[in-house]
Order: sequence, then C-alpha cells, then structure tokens
Amino acid sequence: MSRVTSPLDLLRVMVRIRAFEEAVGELFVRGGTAGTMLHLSIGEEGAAAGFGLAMRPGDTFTTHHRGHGVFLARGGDPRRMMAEIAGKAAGSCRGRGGSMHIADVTLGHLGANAIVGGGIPHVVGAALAARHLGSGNVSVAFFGDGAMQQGVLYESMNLAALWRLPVVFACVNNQYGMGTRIDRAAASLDFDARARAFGLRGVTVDASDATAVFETATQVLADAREGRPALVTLDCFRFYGHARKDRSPYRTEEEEREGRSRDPVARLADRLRGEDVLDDDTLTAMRDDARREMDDAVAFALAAPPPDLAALHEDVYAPDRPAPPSVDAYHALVYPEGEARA
Amino acid sequence: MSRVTSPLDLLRVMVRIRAFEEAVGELFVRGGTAGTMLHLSIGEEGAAAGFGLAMRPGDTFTTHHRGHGVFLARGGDPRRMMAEIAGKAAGSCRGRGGSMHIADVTLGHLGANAIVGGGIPHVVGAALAARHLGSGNVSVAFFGDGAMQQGVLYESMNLAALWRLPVVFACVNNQYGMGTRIDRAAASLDFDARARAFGLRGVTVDASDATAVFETATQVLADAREGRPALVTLDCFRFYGHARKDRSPYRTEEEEREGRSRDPVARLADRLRGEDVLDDDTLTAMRDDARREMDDAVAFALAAPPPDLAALHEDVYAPDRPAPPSVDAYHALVYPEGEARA
Amino acid sequence: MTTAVDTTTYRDALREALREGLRRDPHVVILGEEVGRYGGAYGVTSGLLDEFGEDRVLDTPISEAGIVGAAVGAALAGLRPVVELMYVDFAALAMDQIVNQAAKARSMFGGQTGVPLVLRTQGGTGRSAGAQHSQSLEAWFLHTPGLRLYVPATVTDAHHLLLAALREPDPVVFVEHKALYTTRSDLGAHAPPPGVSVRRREGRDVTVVTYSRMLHRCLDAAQALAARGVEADVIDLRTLCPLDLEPVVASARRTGRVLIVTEDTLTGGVSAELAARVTELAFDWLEEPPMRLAGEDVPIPVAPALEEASVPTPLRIERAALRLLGRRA
Amino acid sequence: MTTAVDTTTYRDALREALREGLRRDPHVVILGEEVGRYGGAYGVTSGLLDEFGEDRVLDTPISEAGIVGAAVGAALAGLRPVVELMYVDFAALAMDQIVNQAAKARSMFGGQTGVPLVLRTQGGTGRSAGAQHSQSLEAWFLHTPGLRLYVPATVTDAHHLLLAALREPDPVVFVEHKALYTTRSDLGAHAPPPGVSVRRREGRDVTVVTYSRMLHRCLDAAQALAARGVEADVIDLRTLCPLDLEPVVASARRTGRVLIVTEDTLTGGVSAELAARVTELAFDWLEEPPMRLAGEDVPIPVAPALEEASVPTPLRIERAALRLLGRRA
Ligand SMILES: Cc1ncc(C[n+]2csc(CCOP(=O)(O)OP(=O)(O)O)c2C)c(N)n1
Ligand SMILES: Cc1ncc(C[n+]2csc(CCOP(=O)(O)OP(=O)(O)O)c2C)c(N)n1
Ligand SMILES: [Mg+2]
Ligand SMILES: [Mg+2]
Repeated sequence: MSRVTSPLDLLRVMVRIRAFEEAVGELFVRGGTAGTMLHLSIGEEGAAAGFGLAMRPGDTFTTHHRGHGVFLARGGDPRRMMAEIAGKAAGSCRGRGGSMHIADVTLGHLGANAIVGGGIPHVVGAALAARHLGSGNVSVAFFGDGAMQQGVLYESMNLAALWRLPVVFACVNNQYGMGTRIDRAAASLDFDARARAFGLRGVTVDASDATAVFETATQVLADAREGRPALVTLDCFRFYGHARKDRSPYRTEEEEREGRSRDPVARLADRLRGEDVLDDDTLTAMRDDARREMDDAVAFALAAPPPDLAALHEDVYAPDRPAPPSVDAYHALVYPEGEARA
Repeated sequence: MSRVTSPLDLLRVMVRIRAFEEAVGELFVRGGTAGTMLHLSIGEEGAAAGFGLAMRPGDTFTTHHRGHGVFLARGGDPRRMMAEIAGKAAGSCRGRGGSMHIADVTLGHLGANAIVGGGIPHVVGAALAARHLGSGNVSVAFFGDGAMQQGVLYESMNLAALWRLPVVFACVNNQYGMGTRIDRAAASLDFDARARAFGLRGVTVDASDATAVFETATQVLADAREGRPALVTLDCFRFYGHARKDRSPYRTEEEEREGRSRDPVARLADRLRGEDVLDDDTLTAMRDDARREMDDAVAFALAAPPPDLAALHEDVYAPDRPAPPSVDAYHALVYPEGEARA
Repeated sequence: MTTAVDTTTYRDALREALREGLRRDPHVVILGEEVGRYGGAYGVTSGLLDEFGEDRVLDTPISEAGIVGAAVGAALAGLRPVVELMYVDFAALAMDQIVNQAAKARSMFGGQTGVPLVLRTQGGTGRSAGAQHSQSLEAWFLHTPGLRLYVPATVTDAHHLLLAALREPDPVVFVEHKALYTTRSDLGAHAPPPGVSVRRREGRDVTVVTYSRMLHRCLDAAQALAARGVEADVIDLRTLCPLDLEPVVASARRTGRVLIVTEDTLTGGVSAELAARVTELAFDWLEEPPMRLAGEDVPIPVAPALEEASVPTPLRIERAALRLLGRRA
Repeated sequence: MTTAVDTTTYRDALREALREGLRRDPHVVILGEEVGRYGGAYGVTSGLLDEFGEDRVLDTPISEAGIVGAAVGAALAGLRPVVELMYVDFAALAMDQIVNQAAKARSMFGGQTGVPLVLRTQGGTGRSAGAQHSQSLEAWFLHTPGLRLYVPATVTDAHHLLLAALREPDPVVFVEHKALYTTRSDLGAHAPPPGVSVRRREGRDVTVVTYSRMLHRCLDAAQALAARGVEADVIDLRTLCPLDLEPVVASARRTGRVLIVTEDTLTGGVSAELAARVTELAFDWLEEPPMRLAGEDVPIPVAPALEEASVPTPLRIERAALRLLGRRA
C-alpha cells in the first residue's frame, strides 16, 4: 500500500460512495432525479475506490453508465453530482447529462457514456495525447462486463498494445449486463486470456477486497505508464437491480445472498477492526459524516433551479460559434406574424 | 485425404484459380473489367482450394474482396464470373456487383463483401439457420488478416462459441492489408490464442501446402458440424500488389522473393511429381486446359452486352414490390413538359 | 348490460403480432439484447421465451453489429429473423450491417437473394434518457434505398404493421416510440397495408402531416385549435417507405396550408423530405410554404423541461398552426 | 515569353493544407488506414510520414470504430487529430463515435469540453467501385447537431477549407470527392470562410445550387445551356454546416426557378433540406417548386454505364433545367 493512501482512506471513500448511492437512490424513488434510469454501483465500491485512489492527478478516464463510484473516488463533488443527476443547472453538466453522462473534466474525466463500450476507444486517444504532450499520464477506461462483448474493445486493446500506450482497460465485472449473467453473454470467461491474445497484460482481482484492487491498480498503472497496457477485471457483484427499480427476477435469492456476502465495505471494515485500526465509533462517525455529506448534496440538488430553457441551444457548438437557431425563431422569419404574403 | 478429393483435384483447382486470376488481371490491364479495383488471389490458391474442396454441398460461405479463388473452388462458373467482373448483364450479379461483390447463391454463397469484416457475422446467422432447419450445414466466413482488427469478428466469434454453432472463421493471412504488414497492424500474431480466448478452437496452417489446408479444413469442418466452431488461419503470401496495379513499394524485394517461394501451386505440383503421381505432360495439359477455359471466359465476358440501363431500378426491392421511381419519371410528374402552371 | 371493451396497449399489440408471427411461420426467430429472460427493455417480448423456447427467442450479448449481422446472415440463409435493437441510437453501432449489408444485398447481387429481416427498435424522447437514448433517427433509414421503414403511432398499427413487416421479402426497419408503449386502445381487427396514409381527423383549414408519437400531439393540438375555430386535417403517414402522399396532397390542395410535425431534429430530417415532396406535388395550391415543426437542432438534454423543449409539444403545434394561418397565437 | 502558371491538384492542395497544419500546430496528428507508408488510398497524405515522423502520422489497423474513437479521445485530451476514413461508406462502422460521441460531447457535458477533430473522408461515384464504396452520405452528418460539414468542390477550397477545419473547436466532417483528386487548377491564396456560399457563374434564368463534384457537372451543363440561350446562376455551397443560403435566396428571387443538384440519393438526402429551405425562404418568388436532381434511389451498381446513370450528369442537369424552364429538351 502506498504511503499516501491508507486503508482508512479506501474505507472512507467506499463509505461515501455507498452513502451517495443510497441517497441518490432515495431521491430517485421520491421522483427527485431526472429520468427513468438510475444505475447504482452498490457492491462495486471496492473497484471504484481501489482503482480510483491508485490513479494520479492528471490521469484521465472514461466511465460507463454505472459510474458514480469511480467519479466520486476521483474527487467528484457530491453536490454538483447530485444536482446533475437531478437535471439542475448547478450540475456539472448543466443538467444536460444526468446520471449516465455525468462528467467533470477538471478531474481528468473525459466523460461518462450511456453507450455500452462507447468510451473505451477514447482512452486510446487520450493516452496518445499524454505521450504526445509528455504528460506522463495514464488513461483508464472503466466499463462493465457487458462491454466485453463489444467489438470496439478489441480494436482499442489492439491499438493500445500496438502503440504501447499508457492505457488501462478496467472492466468492472459485476456478473450481469441487465438480466444477462456473464456466462450467458460470453463463451469464455477467462478475460485475462483475451488480454494476452491481444498483446496486453491481463489481471483479474477480487474487487470485494479494496486493498487488493488498490495494489493491483498501483502496479498496473505503473506498468501502463511505461507503455505496457493492461486489461484489469474487477470481480464484484451488482447488489441491486440493473436500474434502481429492477428487482432482478432473473436471479435466485441464493445467488443474491451469496453475491451480497461479498460486500467490499463490510469486508474492509471488518478487517480493519480485526487489525485494531478501526473501532466502532470511528466507523459510525465515518458513516454519519458520509450520510450528512450526501444529505447536504441532496438538499443542494433539490433547492437548485432547473436549467434555463433559453440555454437549450447553447453548447452544441463552441460559444464563439453561432448556435443553431430555434425552430420558433426560424418560423418567425419565414412566417412573419400578421404580415400578408406579397 | 478424403476418398473423393485427390491431390490432383486440388492441383487442378489451384491451376484454374491461377489461370483465372491471370486472365482477369490481363483483362483489367486492357480495360475490360469494370472499375479501378481488382484484387487477385495469386499466392492464396492453397487456402482457397484446400478449404473450398473440403466443404460440402449445402455448406454456406461469405467471401471478402479477394474472393475469386474461393468462389471458383466452390464451383463458380468462370464465364459468369468474368462477365460479372466486366460489369456485364450476363454476370452472376447482372453486372451490379463486380469483382468485390461477386456471388452465386446456388453455390451456398451468401455474398462477397467490400467492407473489411462485413461478411463475418453473416455466417453466425447462416449457421443458426442451418441448425434451425436441421440442414447439417456449416457456414464459413473467408476474410483477410486485415479483418482480424475489426471488432465485429470478436462479436461474431463470441456468438458462435456461445451458441455452439456450425461456423468456421477462415482467415486468409496473406501478411498484408494493403500496405500494412500484419505485424504493424496487430500487436499479437498468435491468432489461435485469440480464438481460444473467445472459446473457439484456433488452428494455423501453412496454406502454401494445399493438402495440409484440406486436411485441417476437413477436420475443423467436421468439428464445426458438431457445434464446435473454430478460427482457422491460413498462412500465405500475397504475390502481387493489393490491387492489380499496386507495385507494393512498401515491401522489400527480398521479402517478395521469399514470399513467392511459398507458391502453393508449384509446391503441390513438385510433390506430386516427386511421388510420380504427376508427369510434366499432365501438368502442361492441366495448365493449357485452364488457360483455354479462362480465355473462353474472357471472350464470353467481352462479347456479352452491358446491362440494360432500364434495369437500374430493379432489385432494390423484391420483384413483386414497386421499384423506386426514377428521378426523371418523378420530374415528368411534377414538372409536366409544355404544361403551364394553373 | 355493457360488454367490456377489449382494449390493449401498444406494447401488448406488438407482442401479439410477434406471437402470431412465431406461431404461423416456423422460420421466425427473435433475437436481441434482453429479449428473452428479461422480456425486452420495454417488455415487448415478455413471455415469448417461455412460450417458444430458446431456439426461437435468443438472448444475445451486447454486440449490436454482430447481432444485426447475424440476423442478416440468418435472413440470407432462409430464416425470418426479428432483431430487436434496444434503442435506435444503437443503430449507430450497426449501420454497416443495416445500410451496407441488409439494404444492398438484393441489388448488389443482382436480385439473386433477399434479406427478409425485421429490425425492431424504438426511439424518441419522453423518459429523460439523454442524448444517447432519445434520438429519432428514421431519416438515416429513409435515405437508404433497399430498406422499408414503418413508424406506427397507434395500437392497431403497431400490431398490423408488424404483422405486415413479417411478410415482407425485404428488410424492414420498424421504429416504435418509447413513449407509446403504455398507450391503450381497442385493437382493430384490420388496418390498411403499409404504404397507405390515414386521415385521423378531418378539417378544412390546415393539413397536418405526421407519424409515430407526434400523431397524438397533433391530435391534441387539433382539439385545441378546434376550440379556436380552426379545423385541422390530420394525416398519419404510418410508413415512410413506402410513402403515401396522396391524401396529403389532396388535403393540401383543399387547405393550401401544410404543417409537417416530426420529432427528429429539423435539419436534414424526415420533415425536409416531406416538405420538399409536398411542395413538388401541391405547389400551385399552397398559400404558404409547408411549415416544418421538428426537433430542435440540438443533442437531447436530460433535464425534463429541456428535453420537452427540444421537441414539438401540443402547444407548440397549436401555435405553429396559428402562425401558418397568419393568426396570432 | 509566358510565365508558367502554378497549377496544382485537389489532392496536392489537400496535402499542402495538412502539411501547413502539421507545421504550425504541434498538436495536429494524422491517423488512419494507410495514411503513412502507403500515403493514403488516394495519395493525399503521401510523403507526410517521412516529413513528420511516426508520432505525427500514424498508420492504423483496419478498425474504423476504434480509430475514430481514439481520435475523439485524443481531441478530448488536447490534441487536434485529423482522422482519415478511407471511404465515407465506412462511416457506417464508426457512426457511434461520430454521432453519439464526437458530436454530442460538448453539449452532453454542459460545455465543459469540445472535440476539435477533423474527419477527412471521400465519397461519390466515378470509379465503378460499387455499392459499398461509392455512396454520398453527407445527409447523415447534416442531420447530426454538433457536427460541421465541409464539401469542397475546387482546388482552392480543398486547401483553404481544410485549413479552416484545422482551426475549428468542434468536429468537422470533411468530405472529399474521389473523382476530384486529380482535378487541377490554380491554388488561390485565399478563400471565403466556411459558411459562405459562392456564385461560380452568373445567370438570370435559373438558379442552380450544388456542391462538391456536382459543381463541375453543373458548370458544364450551364455552358451547354448558354448555347441554348439559357443563363444559369450557379452557386457552390462549399459547406453544408454552416449553411449559407443567402445568395441562393437572392438568386431565386431573381430567377424564380431553382434547380438543386446533389449526388446523394434523392429521398431523405441533402437536396430535400435545400429544397425545403429554399421554399421557406423564397416562396413568394418561385415560379416552380425547387427541382431536385439527385442520385437515383438505388444502391450504386458497378457496371460503368449503370453507375453513371445513377447520378446526375451534365446532360441530365441540362435537361432538368430546360424542363424547369418549361422548355423541351
Ligand atoms: C450499445 C448499447 N447497447 C445496449 C445498451 C443498453 N444497456 C444499458 S446498460 C446495459 C447492460 C450493461 O452491462 P454492463 O456493461 O455489465 O454494465 P453494468 O450495467 O453491469 O454496470 C445494457 C444492455 C446500451 N446502453 N448501449
Ligand atoms: C471497413 C473497410 N475498411 C477499409 C477498407 C479498405 N480496404 C480494402 S482491402 C483493405 C485491406 C484488407 O486487408 P486484408 O483483410 O488482409 O485482405 P487482403 O486485401 O490482404 O486480401 C483495406 C484496408 C475496406 N474495404 N473496408
Ligand atoms: Mg455488468
Ligand atoms: Mg491480407
């Protein structure tokens, strides 16, 4: 474990992620978020915190539709996140992106993607840029096991290996893509072999163990920085449904019980308690702090005003370029009111 | 070697393929073919004949832009092929497809493709159909090493393995995609490993040895028929340029010499001569026959009339469905000649 | 004593068409992401796996190009595949298979073969699903010779047009609308064939041309217009290829004013083709240029009010019609 | 004694723009299939690898989605990539990256970021390359908010519009025409910026609107028309987004007759948008509906005569103009 990141730091980030997801999930149920889709990363905190904390400032990354955790681990501001998910102007994407497109470029975030696999090739280009600009940064694509079946992943892996780029492909394998268990989507589950077959290193790690993720990530990122890209598979379990309201009828109770027993937060907390690094009071305080932080974020999001309708045509092109005219404005030109035709 | 296909059969088909390619190449140079692109499979006859003859009647297949050889090996009629490449109405695609889209469905050919990788997923569906209809047929996708970098290949391999389909992916690895040597396109050249990583069998065979290809293909096709799909890499060398006029300045003379020394036709002929199965007269007669057959095909193509312009709008939709109107016909309706507007 | 009227939903009407297709034609297979166990992201295929088994209803991995490509191959080899593309936005991942393969095979191979494939998908706004899950991309398919394009607005059309698609020898892109699945009405026993537009409301003042979900918004607007003494003639195109403009032109010749309402973005959209054709075919009778009310030329935002502002609403349709009639809104 | 005039080709003019871009901006990188050693399928990038090295000019594998996606990422991370898509037909393999990623990033992320990417590609007929290598697909990009779309017809525009594209903060789809690479003329020192249409020939009888290769065919037709006493006003749009219709509308108000000539297939094509806009903006001055002469609604055949019959030719343009003028051809 690196000198700067302690197991307690990992735990704290995981606790905050869980608190965020619980808070945003409640907000969703109360109708306070924008849209009908909300994908929670509960159960995946070990992957998000372990990998996210191993990255350096300046490292870039793309995330998928279940990306709140990684985003938070990389320094996301819960208020602006919550406001974004609520579709408010104070959100980091001005309320245009919502949960699936949440992004904050100041964190090195190149964007979240609602297209499964859509953000994967971006890290190849970002790594090219890093090398070109001599920044020494790595670029990491986070995506789910579902994206392991998208062709663009293999095109991207090949490019990364061919050009020896500082790239890590991080597959958050929560065992499911919607209702499809990974063994019903993929004929072979040896993802490390897929990596090797394309000339990359392949590593699988049990992501219910956040410190193991952190250690693997630290090493893999260092290698990538030297031009040895990798695919890292972060094995975990999606505790709840695909979206907040999906009750996962396609899973057995036993499977759910067994999956949830691999709780990364509880696991690290238990270990640290066993090692006497953590006592109950500290853990309770950590949880209370996180809950307060996220309650505050929710309050902020609820109080924030919705986006100004007049801003609809902004940001389609750069601000110094003409915005597309609104249909109404165009009509006013073509069919001027009260004027008779010649 | 199967009872029905003798090494002499293989040789004869290879000799015919070479004769076809030489004839069509000359026709191209004389301006007798349609279009500026013509991709010859000289050097790849071992792959085409060896694999093509191992397939059964009823087996389906897709080919790529360098597909004359496979097509011929599967029973293609040189006259209709040559006419097609010349863009004549007597061509198997009525002159609409040309060299890159040549097809004859009566041979189980599902179509040639000018999109690198475009025909690969079709065999997954064709194999599904074969299983559904209980035909016992295998479906084979032929494509080049360049398509090894197209994502859809991996989507297709995964589907074939997941559904245990009677599919063979046959990569004709002629070492080049246009001017890019395969080691500059792919970070790892162990294609068998790629296959295994997706749950398929992977086999590489030296395709300058047509009998080796035939034997491997026979075995792999039998396996596929039982639901064990495979990727077969047929190693060979593209003797000439990417297209007929490309002089391959990106290759060294030594590389060309060395590559051309792996001539599948010469290799099998030499072997059969050594085994006293073939004498010079027989070989000469075989070559003369082939040349005559292809000269006849060229004469047929040259004499054939071009497509009727009136047929332009046919076959966009099924014959019993309305064809799209021609722009002129539409204009005649909207802007009737000599009629003044109301 | 009243008899209970048998109403059904757009979703159920689609499912019944698929069920009928699966029953009557053993060559029909359904494939797509989550079409089996999950029953489809919008529930259209729910129950079909249990009824017809894994050989007829195939859950696929998330491999849009591969899946659509497999469906093309299956169609070439004798099946009649129905592939579900969960969102039309994902067509962007399968455009080569749709446009370069499915649409061209018959012509490229000189009529030797055909691709009797139904590509079911859904588009449009209404769920704050954001820029990558809310587009209306039917213009891409309209612009592709070799494809047919069905865009049902009603429960009855959802059913009968899908059944008709299952009888076509050529690829049909069948675009449902995500906001219509729960709409409910009687299921008519028959419907006109593809390529027949239908007048959904009669009026003498302005011709309104539309399809899919926008039909309902146009009808709402027409009601509001009626309260203001304006009678709209509302025509539902039902299919964009084949396209039947006869009733539109006939209506335009009576009203002289045509309002075209589509949800796809304005520039280069379906509304452009409709406006061009109406102008070509009814020029001498037009009092005003056909008016296009379409989606704004922006990626669709998540914030609900912004999303709704990016597409035509009943109120905006009403106002546009009044403007077209030269009246203050 | 005459001085040799410095003429150059469309191809060379493009290359010089790339060279200038590479020289003046260290963030410019070129990537694509065969752009390096091979020099590009149509020779545009020939020599640039030698001059600028492998860090600036990158040969890629045949992975259209991956390459365009990598370019999007490079643009997001501070480079200015120029990606060459060998044929616009292959855009079908990269539509997700072009439409769902490059075009939407700025808006979806609330203006935090932009994608200064130039996607160079080429389209059109003229080489009997068949249905999958001859399409004109610019309508797809015209219909995508967030993209800019340049379609140069002349040597000078090829050069200056590409240089301008290299200065844009947003993604530019830059569609060259395969039949223009060897056209030759003087290279002008300047050209109007993107979004300015240019009159290429003056005439009072009919307004002809076009772009890319069809400009040359329209000019040929205009010459033939002149011999028959018909003077055509020929306007080259140069860029479709931004689109400058002012000179078109002004001309239409004088001539009353507009002929739109595009190579892409008619239905749902660019000609539809142009016809709709011209009607909207010049309705009261039009004697006839704007006439669209476009590609036939068919996949493009290989046989040369069929291929040529599938797109507008000078003769067909001439005849269409005469018909529009109510005269026998
Ligand atoms: C290209 C594409 N196909 C399908 C979908 C619909 N979809 C959204 S999430 C999802 C499952 C993704 O599974 P996975 O990648 O494992 O991520 P997870 O949801 O498990 O985090 C699917 C199929 C999509 N958004 N994009
Ligand atoms: C999708 C796509 N990308 C690029 C091309 C242009 N192209 C035609 S052939 C070719 C090289 C293909 O190499 P390979 O697959 O090895 O086949 P070979 O030509 O060697 O037989 C390329 C890049 C294409 N036709 N389709
Ligand atoms: Mg998953
Ligand atoms: Mg090759």
